[in-house]
Amino acid sequence: MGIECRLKTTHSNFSLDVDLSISLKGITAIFGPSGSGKTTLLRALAGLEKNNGYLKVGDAIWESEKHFLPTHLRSIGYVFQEPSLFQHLSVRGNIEYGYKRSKISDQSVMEKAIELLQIDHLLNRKAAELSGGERQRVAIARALSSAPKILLMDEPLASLGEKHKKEILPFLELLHTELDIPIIYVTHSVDEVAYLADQLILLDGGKVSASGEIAEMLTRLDLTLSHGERAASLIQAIVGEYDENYKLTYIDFSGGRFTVPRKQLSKGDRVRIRIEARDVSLTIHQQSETSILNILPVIVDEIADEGDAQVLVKLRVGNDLLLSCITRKSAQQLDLKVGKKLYAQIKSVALLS
Amino acid sequence: MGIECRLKTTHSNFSLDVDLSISLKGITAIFGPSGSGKTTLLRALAGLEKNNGYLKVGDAIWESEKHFLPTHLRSIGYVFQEPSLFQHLSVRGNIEYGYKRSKISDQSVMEKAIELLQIDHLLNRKAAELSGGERQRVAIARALSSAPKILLMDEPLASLGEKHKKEILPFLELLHTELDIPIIYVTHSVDEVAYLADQLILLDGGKVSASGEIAEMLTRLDLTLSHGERAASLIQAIVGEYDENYKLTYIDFSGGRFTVPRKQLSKGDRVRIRIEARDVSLTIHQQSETSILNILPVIVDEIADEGDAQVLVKLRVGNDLLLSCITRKSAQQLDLKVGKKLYAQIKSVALLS
Amino acid sequence: ADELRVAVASNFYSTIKVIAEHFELKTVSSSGQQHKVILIPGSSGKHYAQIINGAPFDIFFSADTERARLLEQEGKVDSGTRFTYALGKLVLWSPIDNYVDLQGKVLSKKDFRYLAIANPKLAPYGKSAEEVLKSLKIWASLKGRLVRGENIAQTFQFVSSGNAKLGFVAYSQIRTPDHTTGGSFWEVPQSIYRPIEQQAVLLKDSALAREFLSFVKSDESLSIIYESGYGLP
Amino acid sequence: MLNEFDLNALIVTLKLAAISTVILLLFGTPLAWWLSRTRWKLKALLEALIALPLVLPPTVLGFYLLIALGSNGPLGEISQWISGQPLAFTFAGLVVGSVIYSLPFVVQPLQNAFSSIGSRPMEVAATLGATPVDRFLTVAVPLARTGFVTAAVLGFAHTIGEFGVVLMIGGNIPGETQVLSIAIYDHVEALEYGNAHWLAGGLLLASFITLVVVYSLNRRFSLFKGGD
Amino acid sequence: MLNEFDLNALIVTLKLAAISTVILLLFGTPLAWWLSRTRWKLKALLEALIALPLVLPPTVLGFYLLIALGSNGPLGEISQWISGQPLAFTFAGLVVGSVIYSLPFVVQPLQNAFSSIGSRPMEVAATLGATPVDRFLTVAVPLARTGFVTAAVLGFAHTIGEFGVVLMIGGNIPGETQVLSIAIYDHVEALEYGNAHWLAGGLLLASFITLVVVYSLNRRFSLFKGGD
Ligand SMILES: Nc1ncnc2c1ncn2[C@@H]1O[C@H](COP(=O)(O)OP(=O)(O)OP(=O)(O)O)[C@@H](O)[C@H]1O
Ligand SMILES: Nc1ncnc2c1ncn2[C@@H]1O[C@H](COP(=O)(O)OP(=O)(O)OP(=O)(O)O)[C@@H](O)[C@H]1O
Ligand SMILES: [Mg+2]
Ligand SMILES: [Mg+2]
Repeated sequence: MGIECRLKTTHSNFSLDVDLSISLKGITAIFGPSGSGKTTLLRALAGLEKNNGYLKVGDAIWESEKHFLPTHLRSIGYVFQEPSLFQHLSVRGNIEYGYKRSKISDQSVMEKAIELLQIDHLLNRKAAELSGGERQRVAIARALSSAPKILLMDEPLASLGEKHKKEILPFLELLHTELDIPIIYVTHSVDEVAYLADQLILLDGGKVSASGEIAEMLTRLDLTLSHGERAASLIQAIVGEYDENYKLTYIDFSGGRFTVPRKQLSKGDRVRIRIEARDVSLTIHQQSETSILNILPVIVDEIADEGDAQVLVKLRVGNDLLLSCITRKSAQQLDLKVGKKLYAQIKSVALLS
Repeated sequence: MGIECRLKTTHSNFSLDVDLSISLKGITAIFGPSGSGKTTLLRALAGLEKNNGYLKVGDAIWESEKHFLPTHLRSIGYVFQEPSLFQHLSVRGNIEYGYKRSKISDQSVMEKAIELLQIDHLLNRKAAELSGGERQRVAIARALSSAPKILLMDEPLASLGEKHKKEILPFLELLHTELDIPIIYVTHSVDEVAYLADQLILLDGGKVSASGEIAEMLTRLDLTLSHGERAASLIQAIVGEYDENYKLTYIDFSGGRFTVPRKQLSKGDRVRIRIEARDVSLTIHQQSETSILNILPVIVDEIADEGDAQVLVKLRVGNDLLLSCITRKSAQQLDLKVGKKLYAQIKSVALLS
Repeated sequence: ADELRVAVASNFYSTIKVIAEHFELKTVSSSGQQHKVILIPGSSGKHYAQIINGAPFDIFFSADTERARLLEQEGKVDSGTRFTYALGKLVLWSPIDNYVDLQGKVLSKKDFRYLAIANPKLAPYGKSAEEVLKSLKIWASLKGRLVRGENIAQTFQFVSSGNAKLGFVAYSQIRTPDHTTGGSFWEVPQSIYRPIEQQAVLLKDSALAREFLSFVKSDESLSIIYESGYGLP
Repeated sequence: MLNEFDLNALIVTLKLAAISTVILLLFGTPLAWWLSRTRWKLKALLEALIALPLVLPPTVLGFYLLIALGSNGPLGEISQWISGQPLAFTFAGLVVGSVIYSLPFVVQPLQNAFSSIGSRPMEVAATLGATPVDRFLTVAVPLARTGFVTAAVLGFAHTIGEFGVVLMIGGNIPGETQVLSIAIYDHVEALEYGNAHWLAGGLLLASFITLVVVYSLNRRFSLFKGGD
Repeated sequence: MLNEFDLNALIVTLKLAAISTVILLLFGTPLAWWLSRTRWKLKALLEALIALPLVLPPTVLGFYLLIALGSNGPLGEISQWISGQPLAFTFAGLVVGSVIYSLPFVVQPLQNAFSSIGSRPMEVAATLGATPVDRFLTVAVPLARTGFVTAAVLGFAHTIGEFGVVLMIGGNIPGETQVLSIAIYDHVEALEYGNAHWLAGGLLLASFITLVVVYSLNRRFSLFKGGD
């Protein structure tokens, strides 16, 4: 089950030309610089942009030479880059617009969305009487209310603060795990990519420059994603024991065990762990008397330059990969080489879901 | 020189009621959750929102009981939360609109803005033919073109990717250092606050919940800013020597010296350093054989809970403050107490300007 | 050269146009300068309202006697100048050949959907048509088939466009100096209606105006009037 | 005072204005919508054609309609063929005339209103599963509300005041084609100024009250729009 | 063929339509702008008042204007006092009548166009240092362009086709107040159908070409707008 698409769309000075297959399991992030065609691609998938191409979603052919399934039959939810609320309807009217047109009678997703997006107190307002972030949250709820089969989201969280982001992200996660709604998600934020994405498509100048599994994409040293301040690696892991005393949870993965502050998790849950490259320091010997709890034995897999003064080290730990960004000076002092065994001190571990 | 304001503005379900003085030196960030009144405050400063109050900017009284200086006489630049380009003008027409109405004949700021915002290739486009990020960049250039005395920016970078953000932020910095244009800046991003802000105003429910110097605000354990994933401290420092061998720069501050990857800086430059709480680990003894270069002696100043399992430690280093976020377990192992002397290992240091 | 503004009932417009042309030519030859007669056609009710409100007309050729008389009563007229300049003749006309018989019996056959008349309230020709139908005692039975034109010109259009099969129009409309319109007609005998007296008044005295009025009364004009299908006073 | 004829005329007038307005909106709405969306090369021709009847004096337009509707005219033959009788001098004929004459007053405000909506709201509605007709009715129409008010007011008022066309093709048949405007006109022409003042005054007052109500309601609702 | 009177009428007509349209736009634009922005409680009354002349048959409206503007009327006396002659039966009087009668066709499309701009573009212009007049001219007016086209077309065309008011208060004086619409009408009344067809046909053709050009230009420019 997936999306097969070969799409060509042309604006006056720009043309999008992609040949992609997107898995319909989980969340696919589309990432790329401003003007690279992310919105254009999303619009093309929604049928809002005419193009000559082929688009197959699951078993259904949405576009081919002779055939063009119009937008309203595509069973999608679309969060536009600008909130685009209906000005003639109240917030409630906006949200219920899609619900009323869907064949579902179950309001629970809609109600859950309203609760989680914290817009219950706004329901009777007019669309024009909202703040920027409120508008965006209403737009997200509206897109969900029609119980779409696929959700297309164009930078839905850009105008929201950390607090709301933190509350909405798990909800989006839930949508695809519990309701099995795949999401195609445009974002500028590496954080959001790491948090949500299962697959990643990199767009540049209207072309796909790379695509693949998220963990692999994040640690590919030839892509820009693995460079820069927010470079990080992802590890799939399983929740293990819980330390009542220190309120810590142990998380097991192929290369050992992490210790993290307690989260609402039960033993056996599958979780995703994000480790930023700059949070990983390297030592030759295992150190004690440190506030760092997570120390793992690793093997150097690949080394690449990160600017003049730093190097990016890809490390193998069990079957998983870690990135570490350290200064060239340290690298020399540690005498780094591919294959060398070291200890990685991991200052901070983000448990994503 | 500063802004004195006592403003009261009421929407149907919301009222903004602030009594503030804002320094006109540097960049003041306004930070607060969605719906807290940030946009309303900015609009009130611009004269776009009628209100009963008092507003004095520098020596000029903009609003008092009897007097209301209309917006077009306020000599401000305003970047709206939505780009709001003039649809009837080209990109060039939009940008030049303000320039033509200013008394300046110097196009250099405008040209510099166009170059830095990378919109030169868009100048002849129609406003409707731009991507979301392109629109926002044009809106920023437009606000600058009138050579305003104060710049009001409402989440100007929210819709931009890392790459553009990284290029625009130093430019905004430049505006206030070189052109002496103070900026009042609404944002949701702690990163942007830390990068830019000299002063910080926290808004909540239409009221100012705290305001002050940025370094102090960030490390005040009673505010939410110092909690959460992105908690960090700021340190003012001076560029010292340069290590040609390892391409490293040394940076001196009241508590010692940092080693950072080389930047385009010359000796004696004042810089700002940001250190995230989770990048700071604590040890009892000074460790060697580690990739961490920055190890500083510190004294525990204050300890606060961070969730169940973690603690936030405020550390004194010289005259500056550091935050460290560690697990409660580590804290116990290290036997943390106020006044205790330790070593802080700083994994990563961000040089802001 | 002087100008003369003459308000004239629409139905008399094409006739007086010929008279005015003759008059202009004549004044050129007699006095050496070309005077101008400016004709202003319109309904008499409208002209009346305009004159009451100060319209700059010199002479008014009404379609009836009433408006002229009213103006005289209100002192808008040079006293003693009111006179009848033509008698309108009513005909029952249809553009269809041999449809209207010479006795008007076609009216009683009623094989038409619409009979057009001018609005009796507004146009003297309408009033006369009503009189005719009443004296033929078919007024009531024809009521459902009547369509009424605002004026006699419109009534003519109803018929000539074929929307009404026949109608009471002015003889002057189907008979102009140049030609006679086709179709068939019945010239209604003067015994069953009073011919329509059309009167004129002098509004603003001037030598030229008086000259024009006497020219209208001259034989030359009278023959034009007669040629145009009017009876002579 | 209102005599029987005037009362009849009032009823015919209201019927004519109401029916014409409904037809104008029914025809004008899809036409205006299409004009506001199409990129058809010859669109300007059609737009010009719709505005064209305006430049002719109504009586002259009526005159040509009369010819067209007449037994030899093209429309007359068609209608004769369909309904067995010509359109002239019938209420239906008046409706045809009024619709042609008032079309630009309805189409143009609607077209402008539809254009200013932009494509975004319709796109949003499509992504929410609304069919083209559904989204037209639930999004485009309410967003163009002020355009509809203008179109309906201009169309209705203009039909009430219209007179030349009606005069020409109506035949002034009481109870059928005699409308108020002609009744007032007749009073003026017949120098019955008293009656004319009465009728005109009443018409003005009634219209004024209606218009005030319409505009107030429009404004009440428009508070829902506002903002940016 | 075009005789001397017809030519005169053509000139008077174009002059009247042009002057009236200019005056209508000059008066209508600020009025429409004000109506689109004000929150005045009694706004609906004014809006109704503007639309009111529409419901009267033009000749009847003309009749009342004649009374008001004539030598005994209040406006007539004022103008008599100022210029030494009443307004009725003068070209200036025609302009007054046309302006009153065509006002709603100009004000309503403009008001709608201004309303649909919203307040944001004006706010932006203010922050960029544009004075109210400046931003009105450089932002509101260009953004309301389609409204202006509609207003001008309806106003101009309606004045050309207008006839009842002009006939009443103008007095149909050739070279002064006889306009083309009346000339055509007179030809029709005088059964001079040939002249009528010629004049009407020419008027239609010229108007059609003008309208096509206007709409094409409007469309060319409107490509600048579009999008969301
Ligand atoms: N026109 C209006 N009418 C009524 N309430 C309004 C209006 N505009 C804003 N509000 C309300 O005022 C409050 C403050 O709005 P404001 O736009 O200042 O928030 P904000 O801090 O800028 O939020 P955001 O980060 O989401 O943009 C919000 O609760 C909003 O719902
Ligand atoms: N209507 C249009 N006409 C012409 N060019 C357009 C149009 N819309 C978009 N473009 C151009 O197409 C390119 C891709 O636009 P798109 O909106 O897909 O970018 P994006 O990746 O979504 O960027 P952003 O992150 O800034 O939203 C841009 O260069 C833009 O200028
Ligand atoms: Mg985009
Ligand atoms: Mg805001």
